[in-house]
Amino acid sequence: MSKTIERVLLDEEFISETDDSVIICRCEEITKGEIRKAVYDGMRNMNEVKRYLRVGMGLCQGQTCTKLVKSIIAKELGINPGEIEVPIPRSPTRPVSMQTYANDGINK
Amino acid sequence: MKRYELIVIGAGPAGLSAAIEAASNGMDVIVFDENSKPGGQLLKQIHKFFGSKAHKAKERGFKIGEELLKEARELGVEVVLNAVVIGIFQNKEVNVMLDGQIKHIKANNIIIATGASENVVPFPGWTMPGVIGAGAAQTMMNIHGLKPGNKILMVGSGNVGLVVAYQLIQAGCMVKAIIDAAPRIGGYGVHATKVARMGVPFYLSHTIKVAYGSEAVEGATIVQVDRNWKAIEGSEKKLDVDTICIAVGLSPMSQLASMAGCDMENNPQKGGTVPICNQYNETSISGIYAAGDVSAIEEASSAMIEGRISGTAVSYNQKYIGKSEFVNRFKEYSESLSQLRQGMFSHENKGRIDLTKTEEGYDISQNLLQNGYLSEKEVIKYPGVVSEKVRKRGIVPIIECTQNIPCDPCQTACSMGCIKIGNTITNLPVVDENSNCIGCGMCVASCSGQAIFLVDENYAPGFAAISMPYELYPLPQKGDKGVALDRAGKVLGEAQVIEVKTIKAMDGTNVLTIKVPLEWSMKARFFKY
Amino acid sequence: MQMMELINKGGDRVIKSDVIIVGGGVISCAIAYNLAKRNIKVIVIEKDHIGAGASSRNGGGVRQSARDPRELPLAIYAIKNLWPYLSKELGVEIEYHKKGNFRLGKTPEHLKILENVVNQGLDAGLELRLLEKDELRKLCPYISNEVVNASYCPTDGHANPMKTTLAFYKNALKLGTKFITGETVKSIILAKGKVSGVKTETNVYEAPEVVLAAGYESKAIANTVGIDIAMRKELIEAIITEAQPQMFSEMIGTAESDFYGHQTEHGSFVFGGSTGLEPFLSDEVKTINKSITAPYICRAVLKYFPIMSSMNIIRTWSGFMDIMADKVPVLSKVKEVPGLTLACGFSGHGFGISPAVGQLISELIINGKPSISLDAFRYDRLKPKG
Amino acid sequence: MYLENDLDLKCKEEKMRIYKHPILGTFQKGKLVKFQFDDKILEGYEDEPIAVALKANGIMTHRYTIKRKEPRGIFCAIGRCTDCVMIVDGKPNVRTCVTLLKEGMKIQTQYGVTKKE
Repeated sequence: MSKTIERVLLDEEFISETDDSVIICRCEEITKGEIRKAVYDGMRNMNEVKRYLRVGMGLCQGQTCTKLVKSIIAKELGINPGEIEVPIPRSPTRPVSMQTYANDGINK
Repeated sequence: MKRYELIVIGAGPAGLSAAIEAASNGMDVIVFDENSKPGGQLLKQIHKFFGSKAHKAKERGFKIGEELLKEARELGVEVVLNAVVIGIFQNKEVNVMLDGQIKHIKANNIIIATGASENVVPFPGWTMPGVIGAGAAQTMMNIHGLKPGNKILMVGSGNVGLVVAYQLIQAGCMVKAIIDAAPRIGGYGVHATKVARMGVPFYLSHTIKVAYGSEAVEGATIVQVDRNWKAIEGSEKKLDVDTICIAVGLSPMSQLASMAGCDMENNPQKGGTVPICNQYNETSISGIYAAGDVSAIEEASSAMIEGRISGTAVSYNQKYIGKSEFVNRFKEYSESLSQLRQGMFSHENKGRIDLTKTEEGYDISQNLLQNGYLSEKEVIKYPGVVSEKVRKRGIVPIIECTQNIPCDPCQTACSMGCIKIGNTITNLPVVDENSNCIGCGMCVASCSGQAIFLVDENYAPGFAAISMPYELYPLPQKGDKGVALDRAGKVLGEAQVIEVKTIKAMDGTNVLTIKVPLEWSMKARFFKY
Repeated sequence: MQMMELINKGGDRVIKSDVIIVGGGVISCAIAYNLAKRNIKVIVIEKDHIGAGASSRNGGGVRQSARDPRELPLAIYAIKNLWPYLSKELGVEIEYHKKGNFRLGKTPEHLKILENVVNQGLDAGLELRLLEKDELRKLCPYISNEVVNASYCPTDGHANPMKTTLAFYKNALKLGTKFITGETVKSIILAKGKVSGVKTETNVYEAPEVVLAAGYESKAIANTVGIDIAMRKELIEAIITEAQPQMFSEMIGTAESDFYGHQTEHGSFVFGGSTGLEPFLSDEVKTINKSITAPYICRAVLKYFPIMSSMNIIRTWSGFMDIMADKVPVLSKVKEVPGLTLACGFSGHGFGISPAVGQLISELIINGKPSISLDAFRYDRLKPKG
Repeated sequence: MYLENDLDLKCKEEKMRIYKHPILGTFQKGKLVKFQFDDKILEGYEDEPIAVALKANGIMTHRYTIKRKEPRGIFCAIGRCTDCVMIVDGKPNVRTCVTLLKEGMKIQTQYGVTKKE
């Protein structure tokens, strides 16, 4: 269960950082700046940032970037990365073609 | 639906060990692995392991993998390769993608041993071809016989970074530098000294600023960072590299445990999100276990024991072994595991930078932590290095092992009893000043850290003979002339090969003896043409 | 910088507002946004995170065809007046595409179903027609040769439900709405027979108006003031493919209702469906995906789109729908409990009307006069048989 | 485990292959086969990963990304990161680091999610 938080808007302006253009999610080509901006827009955990930007929703399903995204969100929020809720992984763990899925022999 | 008594997911060190343990107790076990070859990361580990004999110390990882596979198959374990477990569902149903089909298979018990995945570090240019994970480098060179690149920058000085840097050199690549944002080397000192004496420079408190190139990496700029990890302007260095290898730690690959519904925790000490397990590696779901890196990032040696523990526990829970047998085995495995979990690289000491003394009270070499090698002044203080008086008598082992790491093969390697460690395998080895070294070189070859040398200051008037471990190709021949290098990889001057020992028991660690001027007896530690 | 405040540390606290909305999905966020636009002080209380339920787990359909006639005015209104302008208004690209909806049929039995759909739609004043094989193939060349008919509603479409939810949330937040997440509402508090707020495990929130828009969970909360809602929950599951080149933009359904889906702006296809067994299988709550569903959906899709056989599935999701006994939501003030409003029971087709519901419920709360009558959605409409 | 194989002379001249390893000796490989890469005919060993055969031929770029049109190649080499995907025998998004080379395979650089327009 997630921690109880009261969400309020930031007073501060969004300030760009020099490395904002570095790609974080390699599959969907989402940058550090976009993730920071999403947090600024109100996204407060991995699920929300993911659904807002598509980070971790590409071909590799976040296997490469999840830890990075978590630490960027945590840094923006000034909290420990361990406190950031992560999405529950879902099957399939690797890409599976539709014909392979269809061929599961369970209805035979 | 097909049902097994035990499904093990992952045929790496933990998975195979778990399968062996359970099968040896009479369980019907099937192991699924997504790779085309079994052994997991063991397959890529071509270096000798640490630990004691029970931990298969001084054996090379890939050979351990082969042995485990053989043992498992002999016990009737079915090891299925190219089998991707795509999900774990209700009622312990495992779905496996195999031969273009999804197979629904049930298990009474599941051991998840899926290992870890590599962490990454982003920097401008990190998506370019030529930037790879350290594991990718190992896969290419040690499995497929392909050099990952020619001129390499290694990012990360933990054990993976150090070991892979060494393996890259063995594969014929040039390692241009090892950098780490931390102010000290993260891995074992002995792994660092191996590459330092071959001339690889360390840049600590350095990070990569940019990798440049048009289609692929053509170079990199590194920069020094201050205590707050901010780049120090003007400290940039350009490196001529074609490959950047990232070795910045591992994360448990715990997706299947989470998918199965196991209670999870985020534990930085364990490397990330892991299933919460009891002492028998059982998760919050009865009958689902997690062993090896998937439950906490450690070494392959500990993964094997964790596999054993979960295999014993499942055998006991399913009534294949009785209570007393279980209690005894659990005790044996726990003790073995706790041996590996001691010393300055243990879980509790992870990330500590305030350690200044060994458990015996010796100063920990700061030079080693910062540059990757021991200074001549420091090295003589350790118990593996005999006094000048003793050295003058003739050939003697010089053990430059200066950190408390869990390893003891050297004490049994010496048939003359010259080397002592005792029962606490993290103790520093002590060379007995009264023992008679016969110069057999077995200790040199047995040291997984390649930290043992034989020094003979009486070799010839004005000359010393130095024997050292050598694992490069081509192997120098007796009579060859080249140069001696010091611990920092700096050329001292001319040296000649006077003997090359390469017997089966040395298992690929050849012992090369070179003749050098007497004054280099405590300086010369490597040879090249 | 610290951008959020952890609450419930110091025990009981009373937090006041004009309106409390329970639930943090697309309906709640749309209502909150509409209320906040009129300077009403709103608190949204969500037990998980924003869009954690069906708002992030639905097919994204913005559809009029095959909708219950009672819901149709809301759908038509939203498609005409709200959806086309939403991206601009909210400042987030919500990927709304009005490219039509196909319902595919292969057999004479299917044709009968499709004719029925078309006739009903025409009666309701929708632009809807039956396509023959050739015309269908012109519009969508990827469909199997075995498909012989389709109903076609050119004004249907789809949008990105995750982005829509978060866009409403972002704007409501910007307009001063307070969002409390990770907080589970346990009961409604009454004072002198009227709603005075809600109680969570550790806190009390006070407001004269409470809206329950928490999907299936709304029922248990309504039960605390003696109101039952004739609703059950049902699992749905969907599969997502890897990104593909843009192939077609229409929503796809079938006469047999064996699957539905569309291609997203990103290029991936989203297909939903169920084997019919899901509601009767394991009640395990932590791992709700069923192993039989994704293979089933793939089989269903490949029967109509054999061209997709080598496309990879990279993700599946599942979630619960809140199904009303008559499959139409409750959008209603509760007369017996002054101050309580219900906006739940969307029965698997709430997303398409969510912008309209947001506007109408806000009007209902403000002056009791929604621009479109909500009489058909009264909480007490369901009567026993006989 | 590692057996000496009849190596094609041309391949011996390649710079990236390791023909003699101090610990592993020589690597067991399948037969040398031809395959098509874009408009070139290249050689590699049967049943080694496609990515390995390409790299041995000096090919680094496997695809160009959809948004920034940037080159990508091998990253994890074990089938997880999906960065090395290419069009193999007409099928896009094939992970070349875990897909084994077969004689006559047609391998194409991937542009976005498809082949070059």
